[in-house]
Amino acid sequence: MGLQAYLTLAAVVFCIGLFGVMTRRNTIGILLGIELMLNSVNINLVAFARYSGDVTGMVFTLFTICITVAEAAVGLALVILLFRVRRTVTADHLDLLKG
Amino acid sequence: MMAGDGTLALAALLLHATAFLVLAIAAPLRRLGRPAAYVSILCAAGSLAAAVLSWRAHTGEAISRLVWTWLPSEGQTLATVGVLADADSTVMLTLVALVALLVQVYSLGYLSDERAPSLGRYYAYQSLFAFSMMGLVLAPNFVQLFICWELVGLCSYLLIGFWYERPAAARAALKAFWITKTGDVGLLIGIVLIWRHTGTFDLTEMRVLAGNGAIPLAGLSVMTFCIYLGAVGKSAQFPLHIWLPDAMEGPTPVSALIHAATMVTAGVYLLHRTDWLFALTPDVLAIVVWVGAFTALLSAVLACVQNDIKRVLAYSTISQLSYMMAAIGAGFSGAGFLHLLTHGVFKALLFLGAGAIIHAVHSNDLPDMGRLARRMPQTAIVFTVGALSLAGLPLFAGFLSKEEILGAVLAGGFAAPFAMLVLVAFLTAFYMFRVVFLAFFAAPPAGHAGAAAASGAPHVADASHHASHGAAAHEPHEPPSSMLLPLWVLALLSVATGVFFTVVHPEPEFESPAWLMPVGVGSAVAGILLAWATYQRRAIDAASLAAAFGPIYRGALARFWIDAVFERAYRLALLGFSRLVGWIDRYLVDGVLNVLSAWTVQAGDDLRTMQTGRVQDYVYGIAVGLLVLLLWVQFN
Amino acid sequence: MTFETLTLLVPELALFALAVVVLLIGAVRSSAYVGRGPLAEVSRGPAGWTTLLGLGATFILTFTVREGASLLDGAFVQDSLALFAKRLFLASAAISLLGSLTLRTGAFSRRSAEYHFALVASLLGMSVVASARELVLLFVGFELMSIPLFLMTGFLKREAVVPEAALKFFLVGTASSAMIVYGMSFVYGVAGSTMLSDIPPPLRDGPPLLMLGMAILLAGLGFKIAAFPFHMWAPDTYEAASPPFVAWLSVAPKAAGFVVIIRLYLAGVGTAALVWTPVIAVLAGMTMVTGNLMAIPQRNIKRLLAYSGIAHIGYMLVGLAALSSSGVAMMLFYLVAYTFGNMGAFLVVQAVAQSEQSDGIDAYRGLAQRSPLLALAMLLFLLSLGGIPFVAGFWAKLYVFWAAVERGMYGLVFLGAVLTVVALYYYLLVARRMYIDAPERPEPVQVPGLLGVAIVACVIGVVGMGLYPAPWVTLAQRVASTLFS
Amino acid sequence: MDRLPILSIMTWAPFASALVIMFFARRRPLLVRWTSVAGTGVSLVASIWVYWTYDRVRAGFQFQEEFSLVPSLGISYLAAVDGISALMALLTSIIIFAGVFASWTTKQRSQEFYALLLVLVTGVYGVFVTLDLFVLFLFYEIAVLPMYLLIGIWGSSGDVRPQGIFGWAMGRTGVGTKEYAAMKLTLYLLFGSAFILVGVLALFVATGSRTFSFLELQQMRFDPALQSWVFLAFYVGFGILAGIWPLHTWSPDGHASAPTAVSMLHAGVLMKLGAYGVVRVGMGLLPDAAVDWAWLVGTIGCINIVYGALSAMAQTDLKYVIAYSSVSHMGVVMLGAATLTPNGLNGSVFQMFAHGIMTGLFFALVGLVYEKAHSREIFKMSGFGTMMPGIATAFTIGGLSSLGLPATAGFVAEFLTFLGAWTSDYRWWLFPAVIGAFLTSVYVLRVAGQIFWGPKSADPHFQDLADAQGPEWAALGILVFVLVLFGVAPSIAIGPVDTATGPLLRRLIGQ
Repeated sequence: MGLQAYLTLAAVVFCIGLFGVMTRRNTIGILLGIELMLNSVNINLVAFARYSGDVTGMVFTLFTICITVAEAAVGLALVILLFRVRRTVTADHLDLLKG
Repeated sequence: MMAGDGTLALAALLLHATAFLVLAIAAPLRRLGRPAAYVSILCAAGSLAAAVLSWRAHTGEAISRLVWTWLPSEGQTLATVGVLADADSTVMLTLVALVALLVQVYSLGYLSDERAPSLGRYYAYQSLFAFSMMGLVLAPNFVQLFICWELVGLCSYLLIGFWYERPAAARAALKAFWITKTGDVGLLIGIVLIWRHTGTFDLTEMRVLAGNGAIPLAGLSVMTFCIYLGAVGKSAQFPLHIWLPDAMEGPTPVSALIHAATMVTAGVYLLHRTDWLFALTPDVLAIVVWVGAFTALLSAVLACVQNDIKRVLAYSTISQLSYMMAAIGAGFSGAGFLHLLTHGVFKALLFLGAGAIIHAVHSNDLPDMGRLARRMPQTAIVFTVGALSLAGLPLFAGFLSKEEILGAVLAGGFAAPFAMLVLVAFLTAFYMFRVVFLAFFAAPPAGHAGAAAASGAPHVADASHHASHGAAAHEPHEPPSSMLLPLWVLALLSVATGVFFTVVHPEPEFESPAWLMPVGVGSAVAGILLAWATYQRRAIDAASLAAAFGPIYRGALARFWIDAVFERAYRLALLGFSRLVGWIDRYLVDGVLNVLSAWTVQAGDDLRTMQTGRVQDYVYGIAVGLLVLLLWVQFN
Repeated sequence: MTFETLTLLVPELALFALAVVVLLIGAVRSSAYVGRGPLAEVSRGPAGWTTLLGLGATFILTFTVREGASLLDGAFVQDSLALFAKRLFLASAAISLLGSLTLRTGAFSRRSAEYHFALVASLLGMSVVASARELVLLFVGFELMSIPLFLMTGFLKREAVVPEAALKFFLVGTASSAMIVYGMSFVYGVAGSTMLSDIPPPLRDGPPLLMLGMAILLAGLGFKIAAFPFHMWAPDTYEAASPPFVAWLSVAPKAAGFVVIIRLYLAGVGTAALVWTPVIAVLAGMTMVTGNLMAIPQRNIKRLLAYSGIAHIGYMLVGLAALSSSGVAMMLFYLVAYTFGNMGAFLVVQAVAQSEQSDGIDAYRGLAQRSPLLALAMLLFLLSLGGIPFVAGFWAKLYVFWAAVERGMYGLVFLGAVLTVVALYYYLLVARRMYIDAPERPEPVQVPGLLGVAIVACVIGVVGMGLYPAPWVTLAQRVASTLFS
Repeated sequence: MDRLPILSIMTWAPFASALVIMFFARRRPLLVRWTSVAGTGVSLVASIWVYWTYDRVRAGFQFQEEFSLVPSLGISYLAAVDGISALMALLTSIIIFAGVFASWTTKQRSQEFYALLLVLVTGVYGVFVTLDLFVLFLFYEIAVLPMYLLIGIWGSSGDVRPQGIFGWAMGRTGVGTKEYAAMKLTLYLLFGSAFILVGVLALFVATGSRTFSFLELQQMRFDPALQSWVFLAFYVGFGILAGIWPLHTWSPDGHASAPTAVSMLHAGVLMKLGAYGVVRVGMGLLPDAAVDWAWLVGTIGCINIVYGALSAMAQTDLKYVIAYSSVSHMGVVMLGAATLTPNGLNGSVFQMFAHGIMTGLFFALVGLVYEKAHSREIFKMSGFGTMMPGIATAFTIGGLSSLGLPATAGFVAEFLTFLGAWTSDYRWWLFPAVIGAFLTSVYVLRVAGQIFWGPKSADPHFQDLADAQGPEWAALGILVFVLVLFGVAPSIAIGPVDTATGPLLRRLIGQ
């Protein structure tokens, strides 16, 4: 029962994240959604590790957290860059490139 | 001992081929004109000599056959070429060689004003024609026969359209080719069918098979009918006779050679050559008789209303060819063949005589002529000889052969066709002597000064051609000796043949009743008398005579609308249908292709709208992809 | 860590060292040396030249590695596939560098160290990915590969579209990274281990959770290789970034993605792999169709090449869908052929863009009369991409189809073959501009020397493979056979 | 190899001269032309030599050359000719040799033109002499692709307007322009090659991925189901190039837009390549399917004959008439092959040759007329015969051959096909075939009559037009000579062809 619950929680968080990515109009909001998705992974990994008694999952989680941070940094940098050039951070305005 | 008749016949054939090749390849020589003509005439003379020798060398029923493989198949021989010299082919060969030579000589004078390159071209065509015609005559099998059959058709096309700058000539050439080609479709099918039926193309082998009764009769009628179709086209039988009058757009010597003496008789010759085959299918032969008799009558009627001297002769040719056909259909092809030979001589004479008149008056139209006998007595004499021969009076060439045909048709048991043919005999004499009287003896009608140099619209072939040089000296005169000589030769031959046959009456293949000859001669004489009364004495008014036959007269003036029907069929059915197919191809078949490609391009354009440029839609895409993948995992 | 371990890691270590050096050059070279002549050329881009030399050295060093060795209990292998992929990464990076070294546009000369550092870092990530047989390593490698790519895309930041492209690439890329790692978490959970070698045993029963994880992973990997419907980032990114970079971007990360797909779904899995055949086949078909169709209406050559590149991924997936040794081999061959053809095309785009200031197809009008050799090179690349005999692409397509026919996938092969015709349509439209249309200006297009060298290298590759494919085929077959033995 | 690799010399000589032209003849137009003459001349001599010395008694494949290309896949360069391919190679040589002369006056970018043309012809030779299916496919593509540039650069646009219910689509695709024609032709033919590729791969895999060699494949008897669909793939694939209905529409547009030498080569030789493919690869390797599908091949052939002829009759553009006549004549080729009889097959192969020569002649003439009068509108031209008697004569001879007049090559071909049709299982095929020949006589002579015969046109554009000159005579002379020679003495061609069709048929129906 236990693992199932964690997995479900993770799935819900993942879906919320994905939903956020798809619906937030602000790029920062989208970034937050992605963070949620990544965090759901952490829940999964830790839960699996806990129930199988294997530490690898925990280690994996640490790596994921680090990388998430790096990604957030790059993401925010790009958002700032975008704001400087285009004076907007609204995702819908990013449609110069299409077709 | 001299060479065999086959070799001689081959020599006759190849001499013309040589002349053609020399003229075709040696373009500078051809462009010189007269020298080219001399080469051709020289070869023609040699050819005549060889042909005569071959004819004389031939004895009895012997058959001399020389063949070479032409088409191999599966390592065997499929078709051969060569010569088949027998009694009929050698005598026909002689006729062809003779008329060809005479016409070539005659043309020297007749076409003396032609530009040199053009003259060279003319003689090249003439040589090619003579070669092809001889090849046809000597053909040992159906393949060579068909080859030469088509080649003479080609020469006919080329020579009718010789003055191709004139629209009428160009049109007539096409018409002739297409109409005869229609018949040739039948002939070709017939040949293919009979090959499959008997396993051979070879006439000799096939004849042996036929003699042994080894040819199955089932379906044979279709085959012989198809072969007969070829003859219908070539020998101008109804309804494919319409090309021959138009073919008169060619130079008159051409008409004499191709459209009177030789090529048009190829159909008759073909049926005569294969009479043993047709004998197996009496139903087809009956068709031959009926069509022949009908065509003879039809064209004789048409001949009566023509004003163009060459057209009169053209319709008379059709009529005479139909005579021969009728005899063959009646089962006595010998009679038809005999008429073919005599007709060849006197019809060539008539055409060449007509050419002399046209040469003199620069018009083809009878009203432009009149009292020409005074100015050109020699022409008048020979032309009258020809007319008498055609009318079939005793002591002239056509007499015996015509009697034989009438007898043959009667003996074959075809009473109605016989009656029609007798009527034709009457009409023949009438229209021929209408020409003779109008041209040579009667006074020209008011308003026509005798010669047509001043006539407003010279619309007919030779006339307009000669008008260019005739304007200065419009006084009619005797033609030069190069033209007179052939005329006299032919006239003498006509008489000689006539006398010969009157004296040495050959044994007919059938019994004719005693009243036959009087009826035949009588109808001819009646015709002559009627013509004399109408056109010379003017005792009977021509207009009221025409009025007496109201509908027929009007129909004849419109050629019984047959040409119009063909014209419509060509324009509306063929061209119209082709335009429909062309439209379908362009806008439907190709249209579908264009639609497919346009759709492809459109699909690309439509798919582009998927690429909105909004990043969240891209994530959407990924999400949907993911969802589909998950569903697949779920349900797999 | 023994010395032997280090020798196995030589390429990665070299790349790491190179990255450090380049970073140092960037830090030191704050006062720009301004001058003329060849010295100035070198001094203006010491980072670039250093990187180029370093890549060359690394490429040579890859041959010192003992093939087939493994480290860390098999978590990191230097098998022939890994080495093959690494050489491909390095060679394509070098060709791309040749093209970008001559770029004069602002940022490239001022901040070249940053650019080249990012490039080397990404290469390092790819190298790790190519060798990783462990999930954590794989994920870290992926991120090391991807994050610099986002930065490099946004490198020419002053143009309005560049940050947009970079951000799009980033957002979609990160989202799919999240998917990858989410999928990995399930795989780990079911297999109980992060080692790839531990996946096949449970796979035989096909537990739903594992299949779920693998499917999510596949979606993430689909993004890396830009397969439909995960491809949408590609055209936008390609359009905005500089052509030499795009040339590399269109090749190397995708190769890395394919390596991972092969390792995860095929190698050592046995017949259980066949489960994925329909998925990959459908993916291949859809990718070919959309890529080719969407390329048709493009008026920008970079977008056109982007969509055509997507289509090519579809063709490679056809080879993969065969899920056989020969299929993999043919896909690898295709990858090499595609590398030469696609990179060459982008380098020509670079040359024309530099001269004409335009990426439009119309800029190619009359190129054959202005610069016949450049036009010929472009024609060869396009024909190779189109799959015409005597240039590499033909064999590539043929082999891929052959592999698929062996599996009896006639439908897919037929679809691919027909779509080749569609592809030729838009390639020929470019050829038409170059050869049929009249030039607007008579003067030839200026091609910088190094760029010319790069183009010639690609021409040699395309024509060489086209005329004599046998060694490449042998190589690809050898690489593939080691996976399936 | 102890003797000269004559087939390779024949195949690669044009390619070598193309290289010479590309690298050494920049801005030297005369050198370009004479190099082309030399290259194609070598091929011509080689093909005549091959044809002449071909051992008819021994028959089979001769002059064999072989070396391995990709051993792991069983691909090798395997060149050899039998009676059929020797004749086809001869045809190619004649057409290209004449074509070089016919396009002598090309002014714009002649260096590239000749180079591409020669590359193209190498592909054609390659297809005819190679016996390795894979290499055959390679050459096939080479023979198709240069066409795009050749038509696109040197072609001329037609006068077709988008109309009809599919007008919108035609407007989108750009109907009527040379670029459209070039693209249509190239893509259509490559579309066909996609079918061929799939078929070839299927056969290859069926051998256990061992060999592409025709000789080895011939020894195998494939599974009937496989045969059936592979034959269809080959029929469609090669058939597109042979112009089978309804996949023929690339031909009129393409041929009408192409420059003279390209039309000559394409209609004269490349379409034969399609028919050759059906006969050699389709019927040669898949005997059971060939028998099963004969009804389809023959029936479509009949449609081609009549439909092509009627379409040709409806055209007003001279080049379109000739192009549609090709569609019609290729129907005879396909019909002959479908009869599965010795005569039909001989006729089919002979028609490939005859039609190649005659259509080459036609396109050469149309090119000349266009060059001098700058018009292709049939019903605007009239009476050119007086100004250009040579061209007029040659056109008439070509036309006569086209309508199957005896003493030209066209007759022999059609006659044999008719014989074959009547002895085949579907006798009624004879009638469309004969009617097609008749229709041909209508439209060909109508066109010839309109343009060349009849009164001289009063149009000021059409005065003082020159006849053919210098090198153009060479082109016309060669073609007319061959046309008549093979018509008068068909056994020159039928002899070797017969040695090849016999064994083929025995495989098909003999047992």
